Amino acid sequence: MDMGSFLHQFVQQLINGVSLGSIYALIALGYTMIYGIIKLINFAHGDIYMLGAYFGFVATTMLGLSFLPALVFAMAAAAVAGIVIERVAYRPMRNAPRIAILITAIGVSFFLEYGMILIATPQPRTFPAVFDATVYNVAGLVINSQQIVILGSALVLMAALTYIVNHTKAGKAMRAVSFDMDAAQLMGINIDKVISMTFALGSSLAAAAGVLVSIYYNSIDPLMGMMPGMKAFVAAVLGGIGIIPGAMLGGIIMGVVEAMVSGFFSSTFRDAAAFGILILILLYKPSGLLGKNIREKV
Amino acid sequence: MNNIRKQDIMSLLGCFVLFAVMQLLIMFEIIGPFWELNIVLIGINIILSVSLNLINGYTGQFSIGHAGFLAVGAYTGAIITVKLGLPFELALIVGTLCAGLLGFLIGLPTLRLNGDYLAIATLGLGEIIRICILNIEYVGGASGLMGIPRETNFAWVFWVGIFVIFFIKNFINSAPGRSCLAIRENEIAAETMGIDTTKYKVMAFTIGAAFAGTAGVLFSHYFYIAHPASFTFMRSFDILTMVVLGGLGSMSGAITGAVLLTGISAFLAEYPEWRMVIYSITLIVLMLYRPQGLFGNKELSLKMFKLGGDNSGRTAEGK
Amino acid sequence: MKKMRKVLSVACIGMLLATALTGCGGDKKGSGDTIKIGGNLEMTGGSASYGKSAQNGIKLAIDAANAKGGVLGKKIEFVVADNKSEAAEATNAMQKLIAQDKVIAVIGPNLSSASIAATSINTSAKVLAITPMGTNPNVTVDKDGKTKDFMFRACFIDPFQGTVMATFAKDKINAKNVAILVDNSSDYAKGLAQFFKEAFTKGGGKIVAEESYLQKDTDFKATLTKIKASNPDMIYVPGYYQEVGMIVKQAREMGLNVPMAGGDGWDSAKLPEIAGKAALNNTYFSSLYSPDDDSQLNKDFVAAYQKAYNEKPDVFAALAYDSALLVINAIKTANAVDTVKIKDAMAKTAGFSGVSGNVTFNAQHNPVKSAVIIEYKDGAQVFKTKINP
Amino acid sequence: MEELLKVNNVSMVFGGLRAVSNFSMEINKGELIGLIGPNGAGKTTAFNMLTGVYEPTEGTITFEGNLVNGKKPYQVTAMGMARTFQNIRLFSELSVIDNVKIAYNMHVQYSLPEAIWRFGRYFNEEEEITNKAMSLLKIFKLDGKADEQAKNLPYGEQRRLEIARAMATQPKLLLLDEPAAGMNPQETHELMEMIRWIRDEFKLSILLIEHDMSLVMNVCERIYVLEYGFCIANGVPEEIKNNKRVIEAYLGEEVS
Repeated sequence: MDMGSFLHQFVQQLINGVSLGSIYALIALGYTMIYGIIKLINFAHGDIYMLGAYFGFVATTMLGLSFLPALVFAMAAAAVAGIVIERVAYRPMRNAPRIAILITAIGVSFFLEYGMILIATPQPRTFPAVFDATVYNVAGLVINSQQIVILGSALVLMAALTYIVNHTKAGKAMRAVSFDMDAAQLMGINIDKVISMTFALGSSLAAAAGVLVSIYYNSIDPLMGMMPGMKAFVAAVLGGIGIIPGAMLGGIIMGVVEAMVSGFFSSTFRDAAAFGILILILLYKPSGLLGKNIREKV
Repeated sequence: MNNIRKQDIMSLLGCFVLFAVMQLLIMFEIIGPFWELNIVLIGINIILSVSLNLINGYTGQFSIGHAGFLAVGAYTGAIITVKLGLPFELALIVGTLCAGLLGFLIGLPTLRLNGDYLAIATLGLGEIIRICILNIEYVGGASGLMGIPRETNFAWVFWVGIFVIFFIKNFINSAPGRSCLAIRENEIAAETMGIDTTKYKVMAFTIGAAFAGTAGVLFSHYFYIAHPASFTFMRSFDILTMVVLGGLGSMSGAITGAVLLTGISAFLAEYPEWRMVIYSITLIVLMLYRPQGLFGNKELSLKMFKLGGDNSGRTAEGK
Repeated sequence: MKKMRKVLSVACIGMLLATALTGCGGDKKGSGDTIKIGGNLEMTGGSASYGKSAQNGIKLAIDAANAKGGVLGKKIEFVVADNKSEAAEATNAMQKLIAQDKVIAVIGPNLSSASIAATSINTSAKVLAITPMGTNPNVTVDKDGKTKDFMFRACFIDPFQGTVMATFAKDKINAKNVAILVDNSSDYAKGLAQFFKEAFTKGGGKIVAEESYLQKDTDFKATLTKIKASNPDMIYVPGYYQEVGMIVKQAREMGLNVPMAGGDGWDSAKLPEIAGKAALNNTYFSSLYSPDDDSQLNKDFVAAYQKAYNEKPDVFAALAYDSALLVINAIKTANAVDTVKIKDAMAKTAGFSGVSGNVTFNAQHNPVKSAVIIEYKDGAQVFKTKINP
Repeated sequence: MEELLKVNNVSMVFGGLRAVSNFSMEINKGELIGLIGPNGAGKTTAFNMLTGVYEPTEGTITFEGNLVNGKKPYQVTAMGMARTFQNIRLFSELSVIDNVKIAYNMHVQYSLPEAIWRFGRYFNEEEEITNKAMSLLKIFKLDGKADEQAKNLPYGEQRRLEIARAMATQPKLLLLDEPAAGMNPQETHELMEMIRWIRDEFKLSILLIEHDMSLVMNVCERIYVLEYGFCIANGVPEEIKNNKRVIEAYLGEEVS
């Protein structure tokens, strides 16, 4: 491979990686937020993403909505689902050992996956193309307009989330709860409400990701959330879990690493490489790229 | 001290009786082949959950990569018997040692991490192991390693299981085991009490990984095949669920968890469509009502349960 | 409140134990007036969609047979056991069907690896099993080349299909440089790729790139970029339609407009929807079945399937349907509820017409069938050519 | 007098913050030393440097002539220093006696196979450990609660158990981090009596951190005073009591 074509390939892979990474980032945003507030690895988050995709499917095919209303519908429905899940499965366990809540989260994840299989059969469904994809061909480099939309949405949502968390009263309450739940409660913050809101926000983000990704890939099935959910969590940890820009950064890094490994090595080692990088980063910077090292006070 | 010896001998006798009864039931086909298969599966799962309990429950290190070590045992064992044509007993030993060695190599760097970070790192390592196996054509790659003879039977699983249970029980009731408990309770205090925390964490991790390897050898030599799809992170979750459901840090709990979940799964085979839904609801409900697991970190005591049970765990014996 | 919880949890556990125990005791004997056929299928796990289709197909065949009065004057009962898309669990499911449910024949599993693991059980119990889609040669033949007495398959084996497509690529597409993109998690796809490669290179062609992906992958752009750089004049993608759809779509977006080809895993009404009709132009696949096949048998099957499930059957449904028909036919021929006799009858099956074509079992228990090459034109399957073995 | 611990000009810098600056101290065999200072003066940081939790940024610490810098906490413990914590760190789910037995682990000789197969030295050593632990508990009046979970003990007993546990490592120097925190005057008084008694009975040295001055004045033979990371005074209680800078540092607090 000569230098020119190598460079050309490299840039194309970079584009592929960033576009894939923005999907991970989109899911990771909600993941990281929920973790930030209640320190729960919400394994069901990937399934909320799936749920969002199905809500979008219902909205576009059965209710005949166009893209934006369908997106809003899916986000709202997923927010409700998120609140219900938190209320039923996680809230009663707030003082339980964390590993027990984790098992509950795994249970919820199974329930959503196989409940959906029961309702919608395991067959994949095709998601209607609600807006057309234009393929731009710039100097031999291929970019799809949908890729740009996904990356743009991820950036916008990240910015919005950062604004909500840093500049609104609700965000202040969230940060307080995340910092010290008991103290926040003593200061008159209704932590139940804050946590519900976090789940609603996180779940609607996942749903937005679900709808966008379904439009992009065109196909949805009840187990579609398993792998992306896992990858998004890895991305969140990579960037520093609980940190919103960290989720974005982690997602993009994961995507680029996967694209580069697939492109210049072998796609079968793609996931191994992604996990390998995560472990290396954890060993050198245990709290993730943007995380602060917190030392237990002795 | 004679008391301890006496207790050990009594439990061992209990095991013999239990074994004889079960073996007779199987011989006279009162337990049919389907339940025999599930009893073997329960036995393998007990080895897995008890060994994971040593890492997660007793030492307090949150590991969810157990399926990786299971895979290493399954494959190395199969290489010994299928590829090299050596006896099954050797496969058991080599499979155990290989998984243990890998556990040691992985544990050394990663056990510096704690909590969720360790969890995600072990999860990743488990997947890396699986992906590597998937890419080794020598062991069949994605098609799996086939043609493995069925060497495992109830007797093997039973006695290996008893061996593992006794091993871990005695470990926990010794100075190194108590060091592990101390690390779980308070790592900083443990270190200031003169405990080399890294050493004992790695020790527990290695032992746990090694026994997962043992389970792997038994597994692949019962089901004729070692296939990468059997060792995904979902399998790790399964094992973790057994341990947590039974009660972290409880031997009786780990055993009960394995029996219960394998049993539920076998029973629900009647209702394939609903199986996972019922399973997941059961999981959620049990966790909601017993977040500390069925046993908490307590043990069944000899007084409560005379036959075969052993009062392993945290309490000082033989006073 | 606390007490209430305790009581509830104890009750919950008790109930579970009780149900587990009753399950333990209940050995259901096959009652006199029904015949039980088992389905060892992928109801959960990564391949749940294949199992579901197969279940639908088998149910249809059995309901039809029962409507005509069953077989040997008895109604057929269909029992499904879930193999969780996994080899060890398939063994477990097989054991359950044979030991607990006392079935006299088993259909499934679909996955080759699961079939290979599970067949040891039905062989030692002397009950036949037929896999609708287990295409790996080792499913019916052991490692010493001996045919496994009680294992059959309804599909054709990898070598045949791979070879057929290699011939077609060379002669009809005039391909010289082919890139292969294989589903690395499926031994079916890997088998196809291997035999395609062997036949194609023997015929003087060149494989310019060999790449792989895993089931449930969704983004293939990185790999496709790499393939594009190798300048192939055809891409062979043996795999299942869900991923293939996305691969075709993304390949066309990347400007890879060369012909693409695959195997019977492509056969689904969903493929044009996922890939897009335009993108799917200039693609071909080898199959033994096409829902648009104009035989009366197939037309009836497609109509009945659509009526029952409100969707077009895919290849899993069709082959499972055929498997069920083959089993019922073997029972009829054997004229006895005797598993060994049924197996013998099955092995002698010749010229049996199913929706996927005529079936005659050879000595390795593989059906000798002709293959068809189908082209996608504006989303519709167009019969291209028929190739006999 | 024989020198046990020598701290030579150590400093600890966290980022831009100098938590401890140029701190020096000596402890001789059998001495009972106090380290006092207002909240945030760097007492616990100094303690953490001594016990290997932090490595000093500058300066050296030697214990019986051996360098402590760079040693891990468990190695420091093996050298003969044991400590308690300001916020109690017991092995709370374990029984009282197991808490103490764990501290003896350092001295266990039997090997892993002996433990697993229960032969050789296992039984004798286990018995010895149990006996030793029981007699230690007796000294600290905890023998009646040997089988209770540590977390179920009342606060004062938890403090005592922590000291007992530290004693089980058989230290030459015992470091106590605010042992009287949260105790009432009666309990504090008993504790002080006990500390003095331990020193005499086990013939070891004790370093005591406190911010309650009155308490330190009564038991300690020499006292170091920290403020903002600097050692502003050291000497016998009488000198400290009348030191102007110390009085200023504790302004508003009662100096008796």
